[in-house]
Amino acid sequence: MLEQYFPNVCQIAGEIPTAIIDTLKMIFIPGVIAFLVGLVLAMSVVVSRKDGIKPNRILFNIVDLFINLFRSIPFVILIAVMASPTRLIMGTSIGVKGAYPALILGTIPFFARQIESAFREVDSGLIEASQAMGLSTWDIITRVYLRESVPSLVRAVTITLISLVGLTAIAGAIGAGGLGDMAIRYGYNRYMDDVTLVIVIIILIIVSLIQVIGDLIIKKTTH
Amino acid sequence: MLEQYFPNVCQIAGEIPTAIIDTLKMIFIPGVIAFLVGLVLAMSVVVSRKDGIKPNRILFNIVDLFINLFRSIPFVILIAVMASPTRLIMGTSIGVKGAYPALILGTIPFFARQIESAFREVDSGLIEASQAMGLSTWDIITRVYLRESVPSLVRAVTITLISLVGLTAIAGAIGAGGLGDMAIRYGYNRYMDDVTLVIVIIILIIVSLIQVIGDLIIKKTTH
Amino acid sequence: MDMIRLEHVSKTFTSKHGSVEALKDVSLTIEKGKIFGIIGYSGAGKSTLIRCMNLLERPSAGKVWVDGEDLMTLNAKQLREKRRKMGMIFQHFNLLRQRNVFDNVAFPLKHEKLSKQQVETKVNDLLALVGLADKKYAYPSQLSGGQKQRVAIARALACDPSVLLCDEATSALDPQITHSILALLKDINRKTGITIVIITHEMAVIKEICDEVAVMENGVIVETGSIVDIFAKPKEKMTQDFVNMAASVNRIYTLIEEGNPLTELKSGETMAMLRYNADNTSQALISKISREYGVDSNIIFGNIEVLKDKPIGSLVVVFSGSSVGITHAMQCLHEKGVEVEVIRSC
Amino acid sequence: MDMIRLEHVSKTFTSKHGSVEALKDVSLTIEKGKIFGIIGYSGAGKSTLIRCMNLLERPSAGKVWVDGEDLMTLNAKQLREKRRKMGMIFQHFNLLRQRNVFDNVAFPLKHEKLSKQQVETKVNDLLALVGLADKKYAYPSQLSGGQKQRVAIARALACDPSVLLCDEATSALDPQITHSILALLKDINRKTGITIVIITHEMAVIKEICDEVAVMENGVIVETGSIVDIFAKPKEKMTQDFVNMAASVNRIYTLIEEGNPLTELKSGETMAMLRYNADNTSQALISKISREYGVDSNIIFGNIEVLKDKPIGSLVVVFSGSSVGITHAMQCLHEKGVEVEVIRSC
Amino acid sequence: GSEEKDENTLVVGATTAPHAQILKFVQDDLEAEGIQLEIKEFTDYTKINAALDEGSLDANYFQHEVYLNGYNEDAGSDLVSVGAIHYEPLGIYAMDPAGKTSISLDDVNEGDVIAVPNDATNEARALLLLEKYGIIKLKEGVGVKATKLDIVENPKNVDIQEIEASQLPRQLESVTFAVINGNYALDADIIDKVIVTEDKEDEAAITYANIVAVRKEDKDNENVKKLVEILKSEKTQQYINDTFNGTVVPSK
Ligand SMILES: Nc1ncnc2c1ncn2[C@@H]1O[C@H](COP(=O)(O)OP(=O)(O)OP(=O)(O)O)[C@@H](O)[C@H]1O
Ligand SMILES: Nc1ncnc2c1ncn2[C@@H]1O[C@H](COP(=O)(O)OP(=O)(O)OP(=O)(O)O)[C@@H](O)[C@H]1O
Ligand SMILES: [Mg+2]
Ligand SMILES: [Mg+2]
Repeated sequence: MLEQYFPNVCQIAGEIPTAIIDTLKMIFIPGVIAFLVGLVLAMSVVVSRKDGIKPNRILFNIVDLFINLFRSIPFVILIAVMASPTRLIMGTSIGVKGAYPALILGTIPFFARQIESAFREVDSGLIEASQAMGLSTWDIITRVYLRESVPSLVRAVTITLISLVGLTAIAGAIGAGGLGDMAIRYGYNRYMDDVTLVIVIIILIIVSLIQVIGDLIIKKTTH
Repeated sequence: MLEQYFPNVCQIAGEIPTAIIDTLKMIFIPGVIAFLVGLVLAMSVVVSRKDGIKPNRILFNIVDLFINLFRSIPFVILIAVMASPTRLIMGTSIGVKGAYPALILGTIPFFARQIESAFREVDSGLIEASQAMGLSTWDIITRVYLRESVPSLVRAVTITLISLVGLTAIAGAIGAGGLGDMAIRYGYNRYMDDVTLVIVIIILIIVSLIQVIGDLIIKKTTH
Repeated sequence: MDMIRLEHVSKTFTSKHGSVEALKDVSLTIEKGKIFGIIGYSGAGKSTLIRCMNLLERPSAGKVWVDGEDLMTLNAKQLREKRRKMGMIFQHFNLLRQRNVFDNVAFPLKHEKLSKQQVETKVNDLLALVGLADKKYAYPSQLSGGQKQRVAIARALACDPSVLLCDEATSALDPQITHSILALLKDINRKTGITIVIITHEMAVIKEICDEVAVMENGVIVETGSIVDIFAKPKEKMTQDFVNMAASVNRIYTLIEEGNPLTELKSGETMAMLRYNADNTSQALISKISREYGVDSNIIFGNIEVLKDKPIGSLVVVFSGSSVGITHAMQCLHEKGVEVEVIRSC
Repeated sequence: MDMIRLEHVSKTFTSKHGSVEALKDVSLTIEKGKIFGIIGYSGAGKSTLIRCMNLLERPSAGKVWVDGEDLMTLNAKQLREKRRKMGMIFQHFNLLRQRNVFDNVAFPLKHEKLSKQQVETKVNDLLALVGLADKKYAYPSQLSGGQKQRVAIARALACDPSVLLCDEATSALDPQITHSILALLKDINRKTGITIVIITHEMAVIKEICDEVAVMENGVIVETGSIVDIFAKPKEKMTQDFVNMAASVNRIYTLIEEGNPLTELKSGETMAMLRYNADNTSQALISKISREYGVDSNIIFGNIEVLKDKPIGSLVVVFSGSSVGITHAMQCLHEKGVEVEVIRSC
Repeated sequence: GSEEKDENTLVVGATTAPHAQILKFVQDDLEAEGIQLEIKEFTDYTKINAALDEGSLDANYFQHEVYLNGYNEDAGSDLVSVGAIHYEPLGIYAMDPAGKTSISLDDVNEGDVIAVPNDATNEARALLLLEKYGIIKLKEGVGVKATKLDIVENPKNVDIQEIEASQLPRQLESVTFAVINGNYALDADIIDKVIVTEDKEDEAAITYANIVAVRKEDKDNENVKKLVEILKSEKTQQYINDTFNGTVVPSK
């Protein structure tokens, strides 16, 4: 029956496990790095903005511009532009390894904006109280902004990781493999609709898992 | 001088105005539609969730699944899958017109999640007060959730419109034109780096404009 | 007629660290047109109790009757209509941040089918009542705590409710505003027969406005009664503590402890606390013992207030005179129904 | 020595609908070790004033000296260190929502270089002090309003500050907790010489704990003085109103208006308000006029409290006796320094 | 559909290089014949046939017959070729070709990475080219449907990496060899890095010749005929040879 309804899937089934692993690698490794960098950027923006705890027009404008700049470059172009630096850093500019830098750079600005939103949700009274307690900027960042926004941060991570799934598909252009690439190569380029279906279902499962885990953590960390 | 540093730009300069208009069309028309649909979806999720004002497990799960489903499909695949329905609705599946349905469908889930986040920022005490005043679910949605989250909604719109810029580049695959597509066709495929540069700058200006206008509205609407 | 009746209401909150029984089998009746106070220590369950009255908190068990209807049996629409006639003022204001003062007050008027002009007039009147006419276009973030609370009060009154639930409505207000708001509530109560439930920890508020009081402790109503009963003859230990604390006569003990010169007695003097309650007919007792037993009474601490139409309260006096005279004087006071407690004598 | 000195401090808020002058050229000196109260109507600028004391609000003009240092000239680091020694309690708690009670109180202790054990002990002690030992692991969302405020108080005390700024720290508390917290503050004040600034609208708080009081109105300090001065001899109309309102003796006028039976006089009776202030030596005046002029004094309203070491307050009494006797009695009282105001006579 | 358009307007879909470029070259000549040529450029050729089939285009010029047949089969459409214009030889490129003009198993080291296009036809073509030079061996008779999975022999264990055709020139540095479409190589200016290309006389040149395709009913459309005629003219052929430097070659 499987062969009847999913003829092509059977043919390429062997590639699926690797594709899943590649996809997960491309979601989580760039995800973690982009999160850290995004965190730093978001912090800089929140802290240095006009009503922030340490207003700094120059820093704010630079970081804000950087975020917008990289957010506005289409990802395909980013991959191309990144080819040489990627080769320098990673030793290769193709495959999963070659996709990391572009994925990271493509995710950072989005992550930064999401995290910024999360930080803005922190009650301003709390920041004020912390200032009254004589906390340093660094302390306010780590002990108030970061700690208090944990549930929102988790939400930001969930949303961003899911967006990364979409980017990994584009990274298929440089042989990064992964599920999205398989869907494009087989399902789309070769009209194997059954492959598209199966792969979309697998992606959906991954996305739902990320969402469910995220929601669980949010629930656990919201008080 | 212009010819010296931007030889290719001069050659294709005539296409730029159309590309800008196409890009703007592809940002704002799908943006508005996706916003409206996203609003409805986000509402359904917020209202029907377990701690919402009208818990409804079934509705919540369906909408939540729908959002995740469409969020997890890589946009390139979405374009392909949407070809036949697009032809049915729009009369064509190529060009700017043909790109709308996929752009809309690709943006809705993202928008919905962003709007959902905005709604969650509304103080629960306020919702409670509204319930105590005997407001109907509909009233709470329109007069409290919507009104109170205006600044956050504007932020959600800004973020989403900027993400749409990235999608329009991919929509170039179906001849939708626009700036991203030009950057790929000339700058990237034909190695005209000056074109890439100029187009990225134009995109950056558009993105920054969206951001600045968004921030301005946020400032105006935050009390 | 009963306006609000709670029958065996319980409410348990469950969290990771065990559960909290915020209300334990509480029954309560509040008559129409009454101003009903709820007092009790922090965490006693007062807020939870008042929130059960409009089902903002659904009781874990028990029934809630309002104006003859069992709220738990109402459908959503009926409950909404019911709630529209039950104003509520929250401990934390809960104002709409994106609307200005005027719009906040006008907010619940949408379903009242008023013309724009009527809404305008009504809101302006309410703002004048709470003394905020000049802050009409300010946004909540630009208001002081007390100003926010006054907006909340105006909003709660906007729909001419038949029940008003106030959760520490005046906590953030200064005495003058508190007084004028209480006067306002009392006035509305008298004119419209509105039933008012007030949570407060300010005894002054209770004394000034309430007809009846319930005293809560640990999720249980330990005592209910008219304010005269509660203040003059508190039965439960907790109520006594509460009343004394509020009356601040207990401060005498602190003063003694602190060695305040005022509490130092000369030889032959006796310091005593005299408690007047509603049953003593108002009499010039101090004048009487002065003449009859030659005893001088120096009032060093006093708190006598009029509850309903009786002066109630306590005086701390230092008696001086012959030791026999003092004994007889105290005897006499006791016979007249004044509770006499000797604090110290020298 | 001065602990806090404000010199010509002004603060203007500008918004779309014009600007608000929240403070207008305010100068103020608070001595070390004093407990200083600030009272005034809602919106008077009290919160703004106290927020200027640790530069949470930077004055538009003027200087702020704390412990001999001009805060406006300090750099960020110095200001932080200064603030660490200035506890603050907010009107709206401002607790960390994602931390439990224990961690909230331990929060400011990070820079104190204490061992984990010491932090544990310190926080437990503080929680015991504010009566929240059993809520150690609860999160703010699980606490009642009063409980939250107590956590905020414990947190403000954690760093052993030399100045404590309290913005309506006890507004959300019941009298017992209020009393115990005030006793605690007073105790700490006595032991450590901490300077405390308290904003409140509860006169009872001022009376119980403050040494000096500033009265604010419309961004201006209209009167400052020791509490005895303020309560016994209020100079400004506004202060008088405030004090009277708080003392609730003014209620007699309301009662009269309402026609309370208690205010009905028999023929020959006179109702008068007697105001005791600090200058009257404590005397058994009522006993005296009883014996000397045969005048009976029935106390129907009374509010006498000990401020510092003087009984201060008012009594509303109904005199009965011969008309000559009453006149003489009032004369006598007046001579003894008691202000006598005839309310009505029959 | 085309019916509402001007009789004399011909809407032709094409990928940018070289098709759109060639079309632009003939635009004036067509105009002289009274035909308005409207060129719709696509970056991604996977949508162009669909666009033609649904009537958004009158003709397209971007593909070879194999691809067209594959599309007709998969999509159930009925598009036909009205003439082969040129072919673009695939070539094996290396960063340092060292003047090589041929490649054999000897030039390949154990585990070398060879990049091939990741779309169906180009990948098959690339694999066939590699097979021709003995680097791999494919399953008997898979022909133009070959995929990586059809490799039956891989003596040097080369690592075949599938990469988007347009990305290949940029990634050449990261691989040992890459099989690249001539037009992309031309754009990237790496013609000098070529080792071998598909042979002019090769069957591939015929099989993979780029054609003008139309809907079956337009097969005898006069305008279409004129277009093909001009595309195949001496003048155009000369232009192609002059412009594309051997990466685009006019068909016979
Ligand atoms: N959502 C909740 N989850 C868990 N416990 C709660 C919740 N709400 C209230 N409680 C607990 O229920 C008890 C009663 O709370 P409630 O707010 O009714 O007290 P209260 O009498 O209003 O006190 P206060 O005078 O301080 O406002 C408290 O011990 C509180 O910790
Ligand atoms: N951020 C602000 N923007 C504009 N106006 C403000 C702001 N903060 C305070 N005000 C205004 O300044 C005045 C003083 O406010 P403040 O909060 O100091 O009053 P307060 O004496 O503390 O009153 P309350 O007893 O009600 O807390 C008020 O009229 C208020 O509306
Ligand atoms: Mg409460
Ligand atoms: Mg204030």
